[in-house]
Amino acid sequence: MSDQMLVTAARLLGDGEVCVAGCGPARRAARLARATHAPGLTVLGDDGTVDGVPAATAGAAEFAAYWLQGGRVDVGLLAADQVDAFGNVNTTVLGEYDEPTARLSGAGAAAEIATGAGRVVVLLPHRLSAFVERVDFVTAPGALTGPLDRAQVGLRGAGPVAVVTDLGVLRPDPATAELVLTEVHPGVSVDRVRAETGWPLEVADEVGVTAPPTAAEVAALRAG
Amino acid sequence: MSDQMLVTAARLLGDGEVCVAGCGPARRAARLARATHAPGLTVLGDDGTVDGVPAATAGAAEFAAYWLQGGRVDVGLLAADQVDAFGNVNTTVLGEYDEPTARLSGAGAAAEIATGAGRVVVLLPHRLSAFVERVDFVTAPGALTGPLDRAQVGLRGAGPVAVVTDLGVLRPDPATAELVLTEVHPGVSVDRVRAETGWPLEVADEVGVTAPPTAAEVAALRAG
Amino acid sequence: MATISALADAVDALVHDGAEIALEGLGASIPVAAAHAILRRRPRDITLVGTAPGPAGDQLVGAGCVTRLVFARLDPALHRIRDALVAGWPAPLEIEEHTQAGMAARYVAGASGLPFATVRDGYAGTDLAAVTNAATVRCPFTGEELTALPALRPDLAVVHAQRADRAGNVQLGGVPGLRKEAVLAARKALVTVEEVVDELEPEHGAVVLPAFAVTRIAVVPAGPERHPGADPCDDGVDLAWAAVSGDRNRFTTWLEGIRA
Amino acid sequence: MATISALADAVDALVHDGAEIALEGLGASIPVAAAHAILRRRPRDITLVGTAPGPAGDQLVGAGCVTRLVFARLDPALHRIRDALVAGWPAPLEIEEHTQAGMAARYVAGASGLPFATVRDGYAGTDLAAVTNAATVRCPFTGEELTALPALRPDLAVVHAQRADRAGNVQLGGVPGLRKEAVLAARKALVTVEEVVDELEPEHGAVVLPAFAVTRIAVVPAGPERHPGADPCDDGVDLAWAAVSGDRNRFTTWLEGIRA
Repeated sequence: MSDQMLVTAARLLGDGEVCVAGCGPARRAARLARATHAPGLTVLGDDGTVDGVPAATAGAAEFAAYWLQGGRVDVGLLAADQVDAFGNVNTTVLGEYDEPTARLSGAGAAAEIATGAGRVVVLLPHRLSAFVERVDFVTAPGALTGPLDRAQVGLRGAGPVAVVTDLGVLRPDPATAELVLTEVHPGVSVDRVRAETGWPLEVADEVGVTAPPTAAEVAALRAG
Repeated sequence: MSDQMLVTAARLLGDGEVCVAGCGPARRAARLARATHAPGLTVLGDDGTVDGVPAATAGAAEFAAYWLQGGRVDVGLLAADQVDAFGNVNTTVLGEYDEPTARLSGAGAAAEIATGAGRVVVLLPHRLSAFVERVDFVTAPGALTGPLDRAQVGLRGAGPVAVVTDLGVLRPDPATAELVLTEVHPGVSVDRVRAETGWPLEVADEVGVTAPPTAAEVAALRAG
Repeated sequence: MATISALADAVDALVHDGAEIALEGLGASIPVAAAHAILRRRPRDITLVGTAPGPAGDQLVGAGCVTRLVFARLDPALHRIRDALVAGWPAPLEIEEHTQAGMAARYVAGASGLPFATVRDGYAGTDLAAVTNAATVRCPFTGEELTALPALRPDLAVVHAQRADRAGNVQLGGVPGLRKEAVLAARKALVTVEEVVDELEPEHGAVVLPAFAVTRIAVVPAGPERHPGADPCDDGVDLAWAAVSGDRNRFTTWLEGIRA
Repeated sequence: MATISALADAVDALVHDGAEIALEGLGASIPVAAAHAILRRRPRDITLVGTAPGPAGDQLVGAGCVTRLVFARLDPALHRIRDALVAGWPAPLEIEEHTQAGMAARYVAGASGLPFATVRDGYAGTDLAAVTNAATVRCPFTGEELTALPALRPDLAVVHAQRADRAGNVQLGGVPGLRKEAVLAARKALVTVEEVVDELEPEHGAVVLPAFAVTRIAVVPAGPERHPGADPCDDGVDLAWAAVSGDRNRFTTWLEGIRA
């Protein structure tokens, strides 16, 4: 994962919030936030650990029931293998479920984070193979197929509010729930992002450019 | 509670068994068993404590779910305010529920012990006011109204296998589920028991006499 | 995220007329100081939820703060609650009675974001099922019928704990009871502690609530009756309270003293 | 009540063909030694239950002991499981896939003597609900529809723990995962420990299983890869295993070595 991607994700986490982050880039981004602008961020592992508070570590059952399903998590960071135009996340299979071309990691805690957390930030490298019009398998619900679907199915939480990649940031259009390119990382062109996206990508009227990692962020990443 | 009553109850607990005993005479009887013939008896409090194993103390929620409802308790000791011919226990009210003549302690954990534990031993002083044909309120199910009722309602566990009082021991007739006087304490007459029982009490063909407390039992009671 | 403040301030901020308030804790963990602070706040029309309400619940009922009591066990010493139930003094008291396992499951469901709890024991075959708030649910896999109970989601949970660290993580200590479940089921939580320490030391059976699950922490002196390691069957607290609770006049004088 | 015995004896006594066996534990708590002992026992037709089966589960599948796998997460290093799924080597593998929260709730229901668990998240709105064993249940109080999952009641749970005392009480230590829930859900439980001590010292987050909930305890040496305090995100164990797992021949040679 690029530093730019991690710092961009970290900046979406607020001081004083409770976030959940599985192992890997999600946890690195969360720890980076706490080491920089959000010292009061609580970082939960999906295994029930509380980052830096060994006394408060509970098991995965308590994490799932009391913290996530109980509505105590503000934001979840999800690493995805595949994402689609409505922010649905696939980490289960490529191809058909019964005869997959690739068997991925499965749901883990991603599905419950996608609806149990107040909002979700999705992390993945921006590649054409991973940015598809419709995911092969909905592991963790985004907007499903439109702006009203989550409510109709009875899902809580806002779902993915940002998809952070190594090229930029996509956010759902409130009217259509479809992902829109809102920011590119320094030096990345909109055309390059379009070329790596498997559907006709909507682009914001004014595409921002993310701030490069600060010296403090880089230092924290190296230390963390 | 008389020593005779406590030792009689304690002798019904087997070495290596798991028992649950609320505070009061039930806990004293259980501790007595562990101090004498049943050193391998596990004594659980209905609050989730494990007698003598502070490390294993859990909360009341885990006690209720994992140990009792989960089927890990062999025997429960219940202190009753009122008991009837079918071994049903009342600790809720005397008189009508909405306008009681006396408001008792309520169910506490008695109701779930009566069906969650493998078998139950009921403890109470033998008084006419407490030994009634039909309890005013079924707090903890005995045989309800006959030998098939527990199974019909879907209750697990054998229910009360003995009612131990300060006069003797009553046990359910396997055929009728009605309590039968099977033992009297030394010096107690069957007539006295009948006089303190509010229904026509069945008496075993051969009524045993409980052994008096041994020196070891008395010593353990004084120490405990 | 937990903030540490004076007890009276915490009670002012969190206790409101008409609120549903859970009080949990047994023996040395009864939230005595918090109950007294609530008495001084004089709330009205409280729904009090307490598996075994204990002296603290008895005091709130006796002071007329409570219109509805949800409970599983009334210890013999609680004469104020019985006086309200039987004689309507100082005011009638509505009750909703459950089993201890039922209360536990209801808190756990509330803490878990579920609308109901499923239990097997404690209602079927008893006379309680007919006089309380319970229903049935059928297992979609086995067809078995089980008892369903509505989740508890109190507006506020009030519990006592041994200590907190400066970040607001709370170590309960003592007999756990249902303190943790009540705090996690409640929308807000007030925890009294006896000390605030730099670092929590591990302790057998000591449940730790993370700071994000606690609203307010207030430090209170450890009363003479508090011995966290004491035999949970020691009913010394209750017996001492029974003498006050057993008499309306003594209670009224006691209450004036608390509120003075 | 727990008895302490040699690992091979415990496995002989508890592992049977056709059994449903739960393996839980992450990182330093993966029951590596027990998995090897089971490999030597060569059971057939096992249903393996593991939230994140890890190298231990991968080995049992690669050895052809497992016909059915119940899981929530397959780490990338587990090539033997993928080979069985995609190529049917060494034998086809049936799967039942769940979410982590679903597995947790299913164990909790089994441990609690209930036939089903109720969850809100993880199935509704996903494609998983249609391909796994899940149903719906309606709250009798609010009318809400929720997901119902069948309880897990494995024949045997196998977990690794830090230590036990001589009475057989087990202190899990390390990242809890779902070890406790699996042990309590299972009909029998085999726990490997690194030491047996006179008295358990308190430890933050260390869950203690009472002796009556454990069937057999076996002492195993702490492997070099075991660091209970290690970062739970450290995937060193998995990476080392990936090299063996990634190649059928290397795995076969490895398996022969384990069984020699």
